[in-house]
Amino acid sequence: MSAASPASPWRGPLTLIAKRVGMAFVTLVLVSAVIFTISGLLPGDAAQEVLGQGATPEQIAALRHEMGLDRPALLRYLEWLKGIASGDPGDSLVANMPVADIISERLPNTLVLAGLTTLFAVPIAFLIGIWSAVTRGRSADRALNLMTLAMVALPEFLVATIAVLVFSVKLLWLPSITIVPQDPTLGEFLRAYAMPVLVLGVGVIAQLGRMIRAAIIAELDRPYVEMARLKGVSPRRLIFRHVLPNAVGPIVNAMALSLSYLFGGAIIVETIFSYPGLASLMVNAVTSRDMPLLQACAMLFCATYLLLVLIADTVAILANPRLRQG
Amino acid sequence: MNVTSILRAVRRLPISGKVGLVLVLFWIAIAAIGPFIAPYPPGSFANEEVFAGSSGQFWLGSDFLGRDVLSRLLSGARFTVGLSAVAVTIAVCIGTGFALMAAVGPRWVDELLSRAMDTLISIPSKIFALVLVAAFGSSLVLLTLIIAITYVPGNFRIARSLAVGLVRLDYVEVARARGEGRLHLALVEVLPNMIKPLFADIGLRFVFIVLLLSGLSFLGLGLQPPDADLGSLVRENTSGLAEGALAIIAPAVAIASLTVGVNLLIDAATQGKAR
Amino acid sequence: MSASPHVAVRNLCVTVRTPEGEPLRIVDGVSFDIQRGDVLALIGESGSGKTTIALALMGYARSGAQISGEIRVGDATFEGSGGATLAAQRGNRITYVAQSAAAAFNPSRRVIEQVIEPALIHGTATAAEARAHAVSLFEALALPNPKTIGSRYPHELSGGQLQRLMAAMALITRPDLVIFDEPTTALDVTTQVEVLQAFRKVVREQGATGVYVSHDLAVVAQMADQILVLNRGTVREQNSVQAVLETPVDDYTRTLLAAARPVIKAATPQVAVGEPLLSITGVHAGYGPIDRNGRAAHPVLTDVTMNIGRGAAVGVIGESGSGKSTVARVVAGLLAPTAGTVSLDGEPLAPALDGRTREQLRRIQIVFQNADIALNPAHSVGEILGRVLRFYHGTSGDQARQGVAELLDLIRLPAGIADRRCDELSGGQKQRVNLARALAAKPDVILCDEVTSALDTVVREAILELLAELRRDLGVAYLFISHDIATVKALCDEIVVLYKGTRVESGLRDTYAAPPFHPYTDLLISSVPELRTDWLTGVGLQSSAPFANLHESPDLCRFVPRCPVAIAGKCDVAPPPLRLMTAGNSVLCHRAEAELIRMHP
Amino acid sequence: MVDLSSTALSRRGLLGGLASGLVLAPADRLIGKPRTGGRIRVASIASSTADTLDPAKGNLSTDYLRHYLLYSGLTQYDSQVRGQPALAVSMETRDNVVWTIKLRSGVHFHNGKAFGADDVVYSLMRHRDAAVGSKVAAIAEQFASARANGKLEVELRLTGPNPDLPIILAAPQFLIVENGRRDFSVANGTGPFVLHAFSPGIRTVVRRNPNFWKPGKPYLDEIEVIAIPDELSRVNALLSGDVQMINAVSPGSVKRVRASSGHAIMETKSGLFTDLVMRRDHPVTGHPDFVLAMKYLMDRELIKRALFRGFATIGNDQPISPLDPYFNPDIPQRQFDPDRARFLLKRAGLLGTRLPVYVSPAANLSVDMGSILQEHAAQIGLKLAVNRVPSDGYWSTHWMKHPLTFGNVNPRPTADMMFSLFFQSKATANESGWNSPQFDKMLIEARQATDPARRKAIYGDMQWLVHNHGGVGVPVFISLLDGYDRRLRGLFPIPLGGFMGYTFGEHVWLDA
Repeated sequence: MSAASPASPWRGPLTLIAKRVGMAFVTLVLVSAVIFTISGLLPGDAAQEVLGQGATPEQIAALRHEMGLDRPALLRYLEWLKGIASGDPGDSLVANMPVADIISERLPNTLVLAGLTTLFAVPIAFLIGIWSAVTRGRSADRALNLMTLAMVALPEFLVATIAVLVFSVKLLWLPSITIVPQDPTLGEFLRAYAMPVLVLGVGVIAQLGRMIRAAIIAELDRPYVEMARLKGVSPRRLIFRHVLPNAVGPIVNAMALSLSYLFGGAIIVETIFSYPGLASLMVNAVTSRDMPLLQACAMLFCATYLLLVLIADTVAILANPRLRQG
Repeated sequence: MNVTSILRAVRRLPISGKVGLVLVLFWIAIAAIGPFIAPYPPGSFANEEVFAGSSGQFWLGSDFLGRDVLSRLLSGARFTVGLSAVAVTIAVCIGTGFALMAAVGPRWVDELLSRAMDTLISIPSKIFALVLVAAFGSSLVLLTLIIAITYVPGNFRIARSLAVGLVRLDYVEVARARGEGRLHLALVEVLPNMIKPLFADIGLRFVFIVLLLSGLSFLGLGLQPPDADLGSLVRENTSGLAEGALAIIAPAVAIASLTVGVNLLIDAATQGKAR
Repeated sequence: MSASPHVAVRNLCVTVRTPEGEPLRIVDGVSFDIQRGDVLALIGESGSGKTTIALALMGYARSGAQISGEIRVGDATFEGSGGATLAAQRGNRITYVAQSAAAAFNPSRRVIEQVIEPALIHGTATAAEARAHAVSLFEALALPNPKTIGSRYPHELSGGQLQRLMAAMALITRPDLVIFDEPTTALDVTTQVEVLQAFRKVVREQGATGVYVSHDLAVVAQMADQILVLNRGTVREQNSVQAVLETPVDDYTRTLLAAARPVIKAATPQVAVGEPLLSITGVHAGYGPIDRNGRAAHPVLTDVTMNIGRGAAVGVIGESGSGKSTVARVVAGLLAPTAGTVSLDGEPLAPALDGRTREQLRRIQIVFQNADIALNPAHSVGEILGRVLRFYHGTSGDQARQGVAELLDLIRLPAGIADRRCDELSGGQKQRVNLARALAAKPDVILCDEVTSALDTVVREAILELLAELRRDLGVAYLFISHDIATVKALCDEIVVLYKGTRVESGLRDTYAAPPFHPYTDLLISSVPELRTDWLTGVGLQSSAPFANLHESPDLCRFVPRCPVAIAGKCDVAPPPLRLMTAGNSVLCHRAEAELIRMHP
Repeated sequence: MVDLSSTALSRRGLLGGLASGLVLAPADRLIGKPRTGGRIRVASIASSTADTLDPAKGNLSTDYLRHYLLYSGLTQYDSQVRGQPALAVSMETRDNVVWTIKLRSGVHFHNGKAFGADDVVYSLMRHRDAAVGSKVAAIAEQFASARANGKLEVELRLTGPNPDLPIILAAPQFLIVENGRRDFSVANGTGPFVLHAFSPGIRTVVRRNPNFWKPGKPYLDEIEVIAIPDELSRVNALLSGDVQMINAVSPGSVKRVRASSGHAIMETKSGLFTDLVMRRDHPVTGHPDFVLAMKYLMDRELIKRALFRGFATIGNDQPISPLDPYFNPDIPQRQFDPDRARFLLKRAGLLGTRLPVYVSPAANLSVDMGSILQEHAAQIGLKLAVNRVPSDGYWSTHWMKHPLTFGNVNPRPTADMMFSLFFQSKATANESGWNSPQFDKMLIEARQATDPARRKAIYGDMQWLVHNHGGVGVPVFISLLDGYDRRLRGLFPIPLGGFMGYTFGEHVWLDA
């Protein structure tokens, strides 16, 4: 029982994490293969999309040759894979720009939106989750439950549209599209982001709040909580000092999923608020058949997801002395 | 099992659960009989006026083309409920099937499936569905399959963790020691004990599918017109939102009541289990 | 003050609501007093309400339960105001030691923080004072490395250590009343002795009033002054310990006492003749990946050998971690041994399930400890038993129904139970069904893995009775695995003692009545509490182990670090020989028979 | 001698060119004096990573908008879609083949370089270089050669007669770039605004060009162009004051915009149409009775009323809109007549036929038109299955590739372009695969005719031919709807597109 491992205390978690990183790379390669295969099934190609309605077959053929689309798909995939391995995702077929440049222009936007939404939603989700858990089964819990349910149950585009109509069009409080001025003041900055953050936040708060509630309730049923109560621990100290450290695992996991949704799944919000983020960039890449860009976006989303899950796992491991010490 | 035990279970539900049950039953009934009680064919241009308000002839007014909103709602509910139900069934069959394979099969099967599912889950679901619809088209069957595939990984994750937990239990060990095959272990010993927690997952996934479907409709990738699911009804009538047209409010309320209803029922049912 | 009792309970009732919403009294009209400095034991089976009463003394009821009646502890009452409520005294004047310390310690916080937390939140001491006090308590409780043990996390400590740390936590505020809730139930007997001794010492030193909740009369006899016998929420008998043990007045108390003294169930010990039915030869087994030398990463069993004759009952005894359950798993084919063989009727069995025929599988059946997880809750009793009949015997339809009825009759359950699901059955009924499933195969040998451990004493008695009967009537052999030597002695003709995966002793039951024993067997036997109040005082704690710091090695005797009689230059360098004693038992020890007899206290 | 629409150019006397926009704009819009200053933001419908600063590659309305802000052309459109002088002060020809183009002097590019004949020769001829990837390469094929006569005169020789050249050269792709310019990561034009910031797919910011060759213009200090693809969001952005002008307002939103006191709608009647394309090479859709039946089955009134809320002009199954000077008003209007359609189908034995009809958001409102057609067809026993496909890939994989698809034809400045692009037998975009030697002959004849009346007569007959025999159904011509902030002044419609044919930048000012 009292087996203090003679090896370094970090060996356990490090091997665990190293294994996860290895699996993440396998997953990344699989994702690229899946995306490449599916994109091969898309009708039309970049040459046709660039030239549009009035193109002649000769023009298309010429452009196709120029873009290198006339070479075998497998060859293109392997070349792309080689490029990615050396850190170069290639050039966009459509924009005549390096994919890296296009993405680096959008990436900060997505990060800012996701970051702000996280800052806004996570504390509220915690508040709701904790409040709901400690009043389990009572009227406050029921009311919160109904509220989060309604928040989960409404389609995002409806929430967004209603919010715009109310806050932007009727009340003229907030802008209906998200345009951040150059060198904004804090007020301008927050005002610009208020609407998309609100709309994205609704879903995240509801989802995460419910997860937090469930995670806390699972802990509340454990004997050490009763023991803490019998020690005379106050409810606040019980939650923050005793329960939360043990509920960290499932909570960070839920947070990782929410964050990865914010990173790549904000397509509807990006569309409605005309916000140039990565999700609409990827949709753009699909519609223009810009394969290098599409691949890069998919890689980025996948890598982010895996990274977030990895971080969540690491946090869970570090929060759990048993796992931490191997 | 039998009628009385069902009735007893119903009586045990809290109020919210009963409300949920009523909503769910209502929408199932609408999905079943809706098209037969619709006053007009869903595609007919019955009203000269577009976005008309409620009237004796058109209970829920008319839509952006002057079609009867009630009739379209009744047929839309069938698509939403039906498609989501079929998609969730497919997703759960595949996801849970894979999960059972991973749980009772050799380790490499588990590794392989887990990697594959990680791959699918790491692509944002709406974009994944969008690519698939762009690649394969959006007929009713394809749309159902695409949505189902999109939700396989989520179900797999949950079902796998359930199944892996159950496989270690003594009663499965006993069956194994008896010499039972893997199929028996999976289907007879493990699966029946996953049903309750899976039911909760199925319900949530159903809601997500309804929402994904309406999201896809928003992005113009939904059902083929003149068919429309509830989400498409909201989407195609958005221009009436500012004037508060029933044509958009009615389907929006329909979606909300369906998803909230399902959630309430599940919540009540799973909480009952915990007690 | 001295005239009035420290604790006074009058007409205590605790009510819960059934799932149907009807009120149900789980404690009904209980009254008692405890004098200052006395320890009162609450004794009863599960469902007797003993823990509920103990918790009510802290003004605490588990979710959904309602407390009524009068409770006074010191100056505080249940319905008092301000600091005078029981709830306000929790963790301060009234403290609690939970049944499973492993679960009751917060896994993510260091032990010391948790131990001194009551003192800090109630402001009875500064952090530094509390730490110093904690260290002195650790010393008093005979914990190793008292200065540093607190900086460890719960998972790094053994169950016995945690239980003592929890006692330290309960004593850190110098309370007036300490409630011990089955504090040793989850421990191995050898550990239990140490913990009990530590508890008794500090309770006496502190002069605290105590409530000791237990199902085990022998344990209670060591700890308590008064005993309150409970059954289904009502008081059956209250008296001094001596009086309850020697002159019980209530029938129920008598039943409890009878069950606590198991009698030998086996009709006639059968000595194995000729070829054994099942033989386990030189088995090594373990978990995790197997290295180049064919050794598992986490070896569990080392060179285990035993034989089971036709119709014989062989007991395997050992503490947790001894590998006794692994023996059953290897025999059943659930775990392939890394070396050694298991033979049935002289015919070697394939190591894993895949290689065994259905007939071989049928002849060996396994029964697990916990019927709650050993029976599939999704199936009815009839389905569970019917499946075995169909699987091995191809019986179906009416014949199968008939077969199920016969099986239920065999285990003394009504035939109507076939349609019920397992979660509608009581613990004892479940264990019977668990057994019936094995019987349905008509096996030659049943591997019973701790089948009575999770049961109340009275129920345990009945199950042992049934097992003995079945053996007599059906001629089935048992490999009976248990941590409780009394249970094993009651059922088995032959007993094998396992320590850390090695067989340290084996012999017929009678050889365990008197020395020579292996030192570990000796410790096991002497650790079993006896139904007399002075037992704990009498048992000499052999704490002096000359090689306590020796690292365990698979080549040496595994017991050396704990062995009080280890020989320098022998036990710490060479593997022990297997010695055959005159009584017929064989012992794995460097000490000779005469030495072993002499060393027995 | 010269074509009607180019007369303005041939009369040198009129060409001050200083304020041609002002002169040509309807008077009522001009109340109040133009004011300099202010910045606005406008939202167009689409932008993507394919956004470009190279006029030759301009493909989407947002590109046109951007390019007209940054560059000037030799000519520019007026409200009648005539080619007015711009960087060219005159264009003269005797035979519609060899054109002498005199250039404006004193014009400078944004980088200070003087504008001259070399720039024009380069800008025109580069479209013939495949590596440029010009969108108008097909049109530029008729540029046989271009030669600079001194610094301010260019002689352009065509491969055949084309009286419409001044109109053609006003197209956004033919805007003038600097001689030898290949790098379009920056924009160096002679247009009213100078590029300030540009991120493809995100935004373009331009600032007033103080050295613009039209003195006093432009008025605004800064214009930011963004795209809001979602119509509802676009209208909301206008109403919430986040943008000051938007295009492609859906007819359903007009009521909302008009309800706002600060906003107005500008309707631009145009030649834009969405048409049902029936392929000749398919036995069913190639059957004359089927084609006619489908034309009768179009409920033009319903489409105009329900889909366009009246913001459309009923079409008559031929591509020349009533706005066009060559429009033939004598062709009787085809009415919605399901009985006749049923009769025709029955006669052809095609009742009960099952056919998919491909629709896509790519073709303006074709999804709803398809639904309407499908509903009416169902009532007379023709089973059309609406097959909606995504916008992307529609033009390359579906349009014209199935028997029944919907097309979407943007306004063209001349009848010749419309006919030769979409109806000539050999045209790539001959939607229905129509093959009429008579029609092809008339097209050449009209091009060679120097008498405007004669051309009008020929174009009129060609409209008859398409109306009766063509394989496309043109239900309505669609009005373009722009929404704008009422403080924005100087707007007037130019029928080639929203945002005043995308050239609004130099014309408008912001009232304080």
